[in-house]
Amino acid sequence: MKASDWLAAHPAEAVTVSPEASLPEAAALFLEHPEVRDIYVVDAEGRVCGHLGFRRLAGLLLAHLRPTHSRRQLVERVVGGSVREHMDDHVLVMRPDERISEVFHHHMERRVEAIPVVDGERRLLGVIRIADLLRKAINRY
Amino acid sequence: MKASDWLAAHPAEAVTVSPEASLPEAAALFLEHPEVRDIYVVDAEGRVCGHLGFRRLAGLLLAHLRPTHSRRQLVERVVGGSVREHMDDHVLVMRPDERISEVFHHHMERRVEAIPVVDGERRLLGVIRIADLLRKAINRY
Amino acid sequence: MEILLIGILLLAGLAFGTLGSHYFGVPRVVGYILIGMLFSPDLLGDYLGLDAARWTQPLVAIALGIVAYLIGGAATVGQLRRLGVSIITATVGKVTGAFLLVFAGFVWLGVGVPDLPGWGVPLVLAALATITAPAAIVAIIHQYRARGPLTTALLGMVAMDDALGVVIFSVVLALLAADGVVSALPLVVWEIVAALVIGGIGGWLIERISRLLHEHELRLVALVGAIILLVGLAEAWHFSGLLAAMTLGFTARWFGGSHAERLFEPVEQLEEMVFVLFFTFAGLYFDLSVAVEHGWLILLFFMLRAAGQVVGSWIGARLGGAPPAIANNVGLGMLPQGGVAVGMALMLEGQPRFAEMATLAINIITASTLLTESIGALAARFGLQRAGELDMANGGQHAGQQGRRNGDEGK
Amino acid sequence: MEILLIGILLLAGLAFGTLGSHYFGVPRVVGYILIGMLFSPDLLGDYLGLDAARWTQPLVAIALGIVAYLIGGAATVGQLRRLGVSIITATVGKVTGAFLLVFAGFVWLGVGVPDLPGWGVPLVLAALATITAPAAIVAIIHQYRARGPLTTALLGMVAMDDALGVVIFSVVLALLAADGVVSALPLVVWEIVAALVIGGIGGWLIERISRLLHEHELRLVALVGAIILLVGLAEAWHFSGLLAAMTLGFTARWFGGSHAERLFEPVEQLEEMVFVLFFTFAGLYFDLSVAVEHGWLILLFFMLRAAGQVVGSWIGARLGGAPPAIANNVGLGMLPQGGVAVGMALMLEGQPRFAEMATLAINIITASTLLTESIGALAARFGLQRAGELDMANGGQHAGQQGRRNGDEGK
Repeated sequence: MKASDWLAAHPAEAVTVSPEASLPEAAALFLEHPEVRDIYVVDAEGRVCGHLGFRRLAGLLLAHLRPTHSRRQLVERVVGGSVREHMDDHVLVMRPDERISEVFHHHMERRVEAIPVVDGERRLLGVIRIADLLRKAINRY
Repeated sequence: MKASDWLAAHPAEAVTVSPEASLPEAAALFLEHPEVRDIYVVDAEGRVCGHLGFRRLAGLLLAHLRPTHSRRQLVERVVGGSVREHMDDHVLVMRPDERISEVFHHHMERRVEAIPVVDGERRLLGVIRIADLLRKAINRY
Repeated sequence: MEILLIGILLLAGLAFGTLGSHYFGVPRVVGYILIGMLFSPDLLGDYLGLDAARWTQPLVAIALGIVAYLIGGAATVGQLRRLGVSIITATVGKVTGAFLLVFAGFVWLGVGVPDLPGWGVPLVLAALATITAPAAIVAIIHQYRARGPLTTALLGMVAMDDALGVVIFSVVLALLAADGVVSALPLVVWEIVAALVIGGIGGWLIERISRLLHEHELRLVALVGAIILLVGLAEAWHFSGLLAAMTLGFTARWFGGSHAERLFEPVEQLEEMVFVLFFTFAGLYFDLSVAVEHGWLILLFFMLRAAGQVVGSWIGARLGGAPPAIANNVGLGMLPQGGVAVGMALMLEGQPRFAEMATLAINIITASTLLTESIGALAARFGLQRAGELDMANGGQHAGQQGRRNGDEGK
Repeated sequence: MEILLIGILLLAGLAFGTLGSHYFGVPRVVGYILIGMLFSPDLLGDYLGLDAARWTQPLVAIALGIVAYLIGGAATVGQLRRLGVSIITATVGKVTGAFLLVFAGFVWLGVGVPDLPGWGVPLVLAALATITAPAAIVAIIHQYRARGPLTTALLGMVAMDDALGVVIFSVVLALLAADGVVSALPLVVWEIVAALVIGGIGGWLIERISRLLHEHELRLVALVGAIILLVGLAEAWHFSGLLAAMTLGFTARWFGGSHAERLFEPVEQLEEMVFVLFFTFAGLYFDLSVAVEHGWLILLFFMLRAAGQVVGSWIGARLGGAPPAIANNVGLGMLPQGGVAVGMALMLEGQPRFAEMATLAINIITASTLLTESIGALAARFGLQRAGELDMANGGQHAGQQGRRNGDEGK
């Protein structure tokens, strides 16, 4: 099934944030949308330029609860920073004409729960959520 | 802060399932509670005997979307089975008198999003959710 | 110099393997082997002054232990029971068929080496013939969205047959070590029984220990440490390290209850590194003159193994009550040979008495891997198509899609 | 036999380390070292016929490369800039102070070995003195829920000072290799510059490559392969592998943009295994007679290093504008010494000319690690308490809590 067909049948909107937002601002977005685990960073032109996951963000903001840190985590804990510095700028995206089954597994590898679908300009058309795929899968049983 | 104090201030109920339930039944529970990523398996006496995470379940039910499998995953894909066979029977739990900061990091390690609090009989008193910890943390900023 | 060689093999092998799978759709394994061949003494190796010999042996022993552990942990007893009778009988039939036909064929031809009894080489090759590599088959099934009872049978069988292969190979090695002398039989029994007992105790211990270790990093140390210790003990006390490591995995999984991620995930992440090492090392040992001289042996091995497993799995599947559509096609789907067999052949290299046989075995298995990983994928596709389990309309666009998508990523 | 020894060291070290930290609250490192000592030739080693020598060297070189890669990737340029002036100056002051005082003290005493110029041993010990291990300090901060500017400064400093230590140690080794001969200066420059250039190019390449590899397992092969390749090249072309690996990490992180998980997480999971190997190996080399004979040197090293870093960090912090509450206490918090210094000392063992110095250095550093990991934790607590950043009411129940909770788990 193509991404565009899936989106037509299972519309789902992405939660987005600006790269200049602070980490607590991003956290507030997650708390507003309790079912969401992935938010997308979009620049001023509306293009997707990054991804921020819930666990990554929780790890940063709750670092003081962890008794061991890698050096990388030590620096992150001390320095803080905006969403831009902690987002993953290597976002896996889908085009509307790609087949879900060809792309999906890369997302499972990356431990994300939603796949953003973008047009030729990297503007968000919607997201394909694992939860919806799961809903379809259990209807087979 | 002690677990019991936290639960009094931030009550949150756990979603539970029976060990004999099928995987699609467990998936249906996740779809009913879209904000939840951890469900607890409780036996007939109401004692916690296992944990089933959303990603683990999605990995099992969507195995056909994955182009590579370890041998373990191959067998799981072929054999299926009930919740009992796929749950983690080594659940980290908290007692009401334990301090959150002493236990929390083990849960981050295990990639779960909620910590179950149980009494002396391993009956669920509630869960401590990372989202609530995060809510408290961002109020500091 | 060994460090440099290993670094080159890992990186160049990975690059060649992923590029090959990306642009030509061949399994990564093929690229790994070709890179190894490129750095073999006949080609670049001598010129660059690289020498692998000193490091290879302990690395291979440990790496094979890691893979055996994962094979042992593939299934619980409960899962085996529910796998279905016909999958079990078909697997046993497939393994037996390949073993018997390869053994008979090579005994009949009288293939041997000076240091060993006449049945030595055929027995080792027969044991190596029992192994099938899952990766190429799973990839075909994914690519064509195959679904149905044959697909299920194939998935179950490739997960299980390595375990049988490890047992057979371990017994064969024990027999060879005893040289067929009846008085040495207690040694053979010791080699097997000690492996089962020590591996079993180790599995129980490591499962207990892993419950106390919450951090992924610490569990990795414990699991890899246990495998290395077992392999070291096997060397010191002369029991089968391969079988012991598999027993470690099996009992750890057994005592570990249902959920195995804790015990196996940290080690699974090392598997690809192990395979890159195996295949590039095997390529290093590849000797063009041996391969050309024994070209007909390679072909014969390939034919006997294929015929044996097709017939054997047909008989096994029919005995287990599988319908003809499955029994006729299941053997075809399991040609690809790979990492475990190559690792086993490399292990032979370690013992001086087996050195000559090892060169022969490594060359036959390496060439046969190259052959079966390409032809095997076609055969699996043919079998699945004949059984009507392929979704042809949607399949087969893999390589192109992949290429384009990667271009889209990043900034 | 080497396989067996490594297996024993990994498992026994892990067991002893985690039990020690569980029941006595000492860092795991202490248990690792003690197990190594137990299997040293003086004690069980000879009796069991174990021999580590052949394997140690390449393993240590690769392991140190892995750690250096992680040190290099600890921060981006942007993060360094925002770390705050006083943290940078305090770190530089601390490193300089420890280096100068240890160097001056040992030169004044005239500590040396036959094969090297008089400034050789003091220079190496001074370089080793610059390293601080984060683990024990982070644990104290977590245990007592420390919070405040001193806590922040300590966390930033322990993350950064290893990088300076690696640079200093690499330069010192290059100087020693040139033996202080002025005509050999081009070689010294080559050893450093080549490491920076090759490591830098490697970092760019590996960042590009890792973007194409989606699977954790494949990225692990690429990253470890790159580190091994670099260490191998360093050996072949005589540049500093340690510095090159650190540059690899730094440039990979730099070109990798903000998000570094992809490039470092797979390798971070190996770090604990590397440390278990380092410390148990160091324990193996521990020689009671050397330690007793040079007991006063060990004490002197400890005192000079402590004094140097307390004074140095005070000066640095004040120059950087930190308030007295920070400047007075920051040096006290950074006594614990550990993995990187031990690994560096082990690396000296590899070159015959340095062998005698290596034995001395390993023994001094190992003993000093045992000392500083226990006393260092107390000192850090004292400093934090004096600065009023500890939450004493809630701290210090760690060991007991942990014990009980583990008992609750499982079926």
